[in-house]
Amino acid sequence: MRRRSRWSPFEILFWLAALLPFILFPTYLPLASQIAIAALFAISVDLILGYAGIVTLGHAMFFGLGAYFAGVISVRGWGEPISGLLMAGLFAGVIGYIVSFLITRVQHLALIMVTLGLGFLTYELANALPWLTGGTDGLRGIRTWPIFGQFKFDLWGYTGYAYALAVLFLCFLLSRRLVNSSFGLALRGIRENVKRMPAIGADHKGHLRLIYAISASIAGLAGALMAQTTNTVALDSLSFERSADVVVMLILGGTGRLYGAILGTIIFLVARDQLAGINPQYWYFGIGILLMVVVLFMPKGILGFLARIVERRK
Amino acid sequence: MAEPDIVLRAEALRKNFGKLEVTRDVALALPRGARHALIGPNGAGKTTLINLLTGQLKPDAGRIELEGGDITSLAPAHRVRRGLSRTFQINTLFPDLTPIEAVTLAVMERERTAGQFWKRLAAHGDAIEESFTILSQLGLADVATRTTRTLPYGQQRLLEIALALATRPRVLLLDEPAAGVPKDESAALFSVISALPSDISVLFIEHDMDIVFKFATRIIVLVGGGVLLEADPETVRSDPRVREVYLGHGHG
Amino acid sequence: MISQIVIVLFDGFAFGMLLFLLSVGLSVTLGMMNFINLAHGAFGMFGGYVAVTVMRQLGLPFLAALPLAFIAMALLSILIERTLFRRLYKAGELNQVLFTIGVVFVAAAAATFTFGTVQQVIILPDWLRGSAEIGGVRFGIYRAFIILVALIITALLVFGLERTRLGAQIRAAVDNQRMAQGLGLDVERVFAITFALGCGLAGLGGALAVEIVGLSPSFGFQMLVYVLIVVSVGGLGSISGSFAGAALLGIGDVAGKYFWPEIGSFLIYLLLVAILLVRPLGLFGKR
Amino acid sequence: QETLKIGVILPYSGPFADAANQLQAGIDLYIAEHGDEVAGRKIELIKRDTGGPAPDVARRLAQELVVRDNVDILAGFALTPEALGAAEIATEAQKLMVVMNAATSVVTEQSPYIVRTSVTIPQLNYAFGTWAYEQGIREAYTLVADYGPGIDAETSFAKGFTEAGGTIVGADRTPVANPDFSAYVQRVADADPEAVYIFVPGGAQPAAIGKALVDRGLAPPDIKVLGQGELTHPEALESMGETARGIITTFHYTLERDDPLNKAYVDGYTAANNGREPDLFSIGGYDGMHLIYEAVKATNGDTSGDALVEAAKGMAWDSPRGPMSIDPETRDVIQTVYIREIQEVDGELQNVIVHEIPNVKDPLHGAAQ
Amino acid sequence: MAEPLLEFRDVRSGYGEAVVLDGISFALPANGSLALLGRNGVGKTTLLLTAMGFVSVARGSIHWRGQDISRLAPHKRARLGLGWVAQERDIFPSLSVEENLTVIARPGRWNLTAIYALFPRLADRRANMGNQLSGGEQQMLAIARTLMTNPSVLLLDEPFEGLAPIIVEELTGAVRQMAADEGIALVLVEQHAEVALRLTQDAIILERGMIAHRAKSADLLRDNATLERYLGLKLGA
Ligand SMILES: Nc1ncnc2c1ncn2[C@@H]1O[C@H](COP(=O)(O)OP(=O)(O)OP(=O)(O)O)[C@@H](O)[C@H]1O
Ligand SMILES: Nc1ncnc2c1ncn2[C@@H]1O[C@H](COP(=O)(O)OP(=O)(O)OP(=O)(O)O)[C@@H](O)[C@H]1O
Ligand SMILES: [Mg+2]
Ligand SMILES: [Mg+2]
Repeated sequence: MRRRSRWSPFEILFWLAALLPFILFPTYLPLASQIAIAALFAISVDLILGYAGIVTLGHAMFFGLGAYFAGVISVRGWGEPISGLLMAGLFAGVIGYIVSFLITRVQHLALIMVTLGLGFLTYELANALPWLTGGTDGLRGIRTWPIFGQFKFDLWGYTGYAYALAVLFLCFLLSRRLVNSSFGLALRGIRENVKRMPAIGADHKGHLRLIYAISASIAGLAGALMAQTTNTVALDSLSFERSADVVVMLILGGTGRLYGAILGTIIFLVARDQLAGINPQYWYFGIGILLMVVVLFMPKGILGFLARIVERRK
Repeated sequence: MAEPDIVLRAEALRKNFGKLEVTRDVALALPRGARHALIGPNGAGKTTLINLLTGQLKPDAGRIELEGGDITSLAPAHRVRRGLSRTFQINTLFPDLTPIEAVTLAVMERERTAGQFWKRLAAHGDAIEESFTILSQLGLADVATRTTRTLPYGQQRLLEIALALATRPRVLLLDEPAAGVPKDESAALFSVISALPSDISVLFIEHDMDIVFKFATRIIVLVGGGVLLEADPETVRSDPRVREVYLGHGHG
Repeated sequence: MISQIVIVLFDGFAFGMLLFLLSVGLSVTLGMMNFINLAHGAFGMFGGYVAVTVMRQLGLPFLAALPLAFIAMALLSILIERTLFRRLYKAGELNQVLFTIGVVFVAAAAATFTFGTVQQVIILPDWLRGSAEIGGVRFGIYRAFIILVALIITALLVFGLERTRLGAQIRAAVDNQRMAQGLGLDVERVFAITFALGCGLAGLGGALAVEIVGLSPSFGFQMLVYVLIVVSVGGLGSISGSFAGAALLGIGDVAGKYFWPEIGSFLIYLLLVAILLVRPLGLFGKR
Repeated sequence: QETLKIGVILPYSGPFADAANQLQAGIDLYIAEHGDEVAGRKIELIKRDTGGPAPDVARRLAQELVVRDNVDILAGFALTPEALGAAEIATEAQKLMVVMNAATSVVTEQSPYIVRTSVTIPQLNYAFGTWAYEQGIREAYTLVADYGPGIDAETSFAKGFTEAGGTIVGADRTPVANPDFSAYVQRVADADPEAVYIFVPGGAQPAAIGKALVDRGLAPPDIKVLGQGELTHPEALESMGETARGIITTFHYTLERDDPLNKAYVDGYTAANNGREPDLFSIGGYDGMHLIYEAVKATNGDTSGDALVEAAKGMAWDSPRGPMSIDPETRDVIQTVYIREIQEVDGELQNVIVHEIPNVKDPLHGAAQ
Repeated sequence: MAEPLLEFRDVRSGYGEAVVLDGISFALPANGSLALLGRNGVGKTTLLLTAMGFVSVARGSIHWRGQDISRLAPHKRARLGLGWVAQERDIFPSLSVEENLTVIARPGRWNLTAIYALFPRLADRRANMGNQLSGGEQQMLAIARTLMTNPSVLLLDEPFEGLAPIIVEELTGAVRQMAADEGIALVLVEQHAEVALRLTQDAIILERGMIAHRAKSADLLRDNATLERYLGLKLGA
């Protein structure tokens, strides 16, 4: 039990490598920050899907709520990024907590479909309130102030990536601690056998509500990051496609491992960027093949596959 | 007659599945420190009765009391916290957790520390200690860090009991704890059960009469959803009705 | 007022039946086989393309194109099931999700490559066009046709799957493949047949839907959500559930839009969430 | 000699792939016809896919095109949110940004470097509303898709119509992804208006709503059916068949418009695209390229954003769609609005121009200030 | 001599690399009956799984009425007449009791009427879903379901687990009668050696995947020393 929480050399290497884009590929910084944001979103889904077994097809709901919250306060005159970010995360978390009362009532397909339905309802709600959200055209006039009043968001994306990476790292630390805590163990218990939980006196619904709210909050942070680093928010931030994509990235990397969420995001978005660069029209053919190959040959996701190789070497 | 110290009491419990009356007007009183057996034909409603007592099922009528308090409409988890624990007829474990993890989880749920997401698991040293003690007590210390799904069946049955013990029960309901365990091992398992602290009351279901007669101090016979007889082993063994519907002619 | 209610009910039922036809195949593969086939819409899409192509290129009549769409997709699915999908039955649901989404991507690319991105059009025979007036109410003829087809399919399936041994055998094979084999059931064959049936129905549904919802390479994605809604509301493993669920959703949606057009776009999702919160297993669900 | 790099940002995949393809085909046709060299510089297109309405992706792509690929010009932009997302980059990088489709009024206001060569929805519908009143229509019901463009269409048509003196007797909005119109059409039938105005996105919906109307007996001549041009695009016409007869639409481009320039364009386009005919997206891309070519010629190869925008302001030319120009103040397109009616010509139903309103500006730009 | 019904010839089998059974040979005549005894984990279940084809034969061969079936798919073996009752019962939860019985039934002496006469409890519960049965009822259903395929040989893996003593009594009676009346052959895996030996003619004791002892059941029943050595049991205690 102790083993799990120690930092391995791989992890340290990984986070150092995350700094490389600053020096080696500065022209890829915008992509890198988009990946960091998506990875944060994927981590939020991993917390509920990978660790608590809540499959969701509607998590963009919280991503979008966070994004709109940060965007709207900026449009209304408060463009300070860090406080905006925190408020957006809090907002998404509160909504997440409220929604969790519905979520914990259902399981399996019904659960997936309720998350999907709530996601669509939120999307339609945003569409129905153009005075607040800008409707289909998206929110106009977001201006994010420099971070600490010092660092302007620049065209190259230095500030954007640094900001996104810092938030990702902090949330990762929090999530890592969470999954290695007693609460993380309780979540694994729920995933392994919900039916047994009440019989050991566990308030598993309470656990589920808590993790759902935390996850929603992190998703909201990711959304707010997107709003702040790109100054754009539109309905797509709430869309079913975004909900589905994040699940795809997560499974691709491997669920139930935080690095799986990050790795899956990197592979998916880089593959997509490269394939689309080669052929903007048919890139998803390549993505489709990638997904199929991963399932056939790496049933535990790419990270699970790598972990097995490392284990064999030992 | 002086009323013994009753820990768990059920009155006029009733449960129907559609037209089928699975539990009819069952009354039950389990004294402190009891080692009672619950026997009866297949489908008599034994598992159902345990499900009612522990809250997995809601009774259609009747009342359940634990240590004098009404728990009839309490959720299962709350009953467990009040000291009413059970094991399952078919293993209901956490296949990918290790025994030490599973038992620690149960301990922390009891201590209400399982929700502390900011604290490292390793920092809950007391809970880990305690669960290791429980596992040792059941002879599971050696396999404490193996994945549950790879354990032999008999040890999984023991883990069922370990999980129940981790909740610090005052009443323990065991549903065929030795099912699927080879004969020589099942006797060992029951020795462990009967050696539990004397303030824990135990009610177990079992079809192996050698074991029942050896370990039970009192036997409740359930037939067709109702209590046919509650008596000491000798009386039950020689009761013609029990022979007729349950024992057959093999056990004389 | 009466005539308005009649027509709203009729239109809603017809819309529901369209949803039913699109999703009934999935309630076979997902509901009965427990196989999460998100590529269901992709089979529907190719079914649509088959119908469009045989009518355009070969000049076959609509009524001949429908069974051809069914057969073509059934055959295609047997090929795919034998080579790919069969490896996934035990792979866990998330892997099924990922794999079949991969299939959707590949299918969409293949369709774009072969047929282009343009909207495809089906030219219905004259006798299916327009509307007929009965008692002062005008009923769309194609809508009536959809209802008819849906009723026939439901009858065939309920009779063929829920009332016969085949249906029980499918469920047995899904519940416990090893035990079913041990009793003498040719599980592979049962699965192949079921899969072919599900995908054939997807193809048929796709072909029938072109006239109303159109057809382009993104059909597979667009239909997925509706199809999942119907299956979950109906309840897994129940054809009659899907039928009832689809009818309820269709009527609810159309009636809702008619009486409260302001919340038109929320309706189907509100219904979905409300029904599932009250009946998590769906209307007729057993599992 | 340096190449002239144009970064094209479009949703090449996803639900709007067809629009992107048609727009791209327009671009390609122009280059094919006019050579890939202008003012001594070789044209290089760098295409980037957004995959759907995805403003953050569009913005990132624009950013990358600027910093990594060093493009001189940003172009494409089929969808309004994507154009809005990238606008800031055009401003910061000081690059000309040619919007070849996105049709919300505000787009050009987002950056002084944006020029639009397509159309705006108010441009088409405000004038249309006025015209409808002039035709003697006094009462209309509006039925539009419930999203930005639909709402723009509803407001501007209603504005033109009511300002002229007409009355809107009912207004419904249909969900954007709406497979079934029966409920809404029944509401229109209940109201029994003189005319119904319809705006739905292209694709499958025009035919669906057209047929739903006819099923309820809501067809010309009993009721006037008005709409924006997408309603009667070629595939929709084919699917609706006879039932389309008499539908009146407003548009900036008409395939069948009898004009030598247009004829050459249509022939060239169909030849290059397997018989597929050009549509509104194609013409936006085609004219967008025209603007780029002419601007670069005018600046003699200077590709700084300021120089190109200056050159674009006030530019006027004859397009296959008809005469058009760029408003020097708003950098938006000024063009002829055509009112067309579905009529039978040589045994085939097609859009026949019944009225032309020349030099129409977007009516909202003034209002916003 | 007539062809044996089921014959193992020097069979080796196991899971992946792990060899669980080795050098297993026996022949079961057309109306013979065989008790398979041995401690936990010696490979009794594996032997039945090998007979059914769920565990593949690494060496040696399996014959059915003289025909080599070592490579035959499990469902084909079942159709030849092997009737297997799994240790874990494996009821189909989403089928009703009656569907469980009829889903893969084959015609013969055992039909619903006969089954319901043998297990009246199942008749009462016929409309219940498989997972709504009590543990013992599931065990009855598992046996009944296999009988419905009218097999020529029954392979029973600890069939009496979780059954009330009186049911065990009835069931053993029924099994004995089947053997006598219909000549159904029997392979019985059982923890309770006494019960098993009383029901069968021949017995095999497995140890570490090999056959450690063969005897007539009646003789073994009296051979306390052997039983105690291999099974750790004292009968009649
Ligand atoms: N969910 C249910 N729906 C309908 N009937 C049920 C349900 N659960 C149990 N039953 C029926 O109730 C009766 C009692 O079942 P229960 O499991 O309590 O029996 P039991 O006494 O534990 O038997 P066993 O000794 O075989 O385990 C059985 O006949 C069973 O079929
Ligand atoms: N799926 C499997 N993979 C690997 N090893 C297995 C598997 N199943 C069983 N084994 C191993 O094979 C050996 C024989 O197991 P088997 O189940 O045949 O024993 P058994 O005699 O039936 O025991 P029991 O009396 O407990 O039922 C055991 O050591 C077991 O660990
Ligand atoms: Mg029981
Ligand atoms: Mg065994």
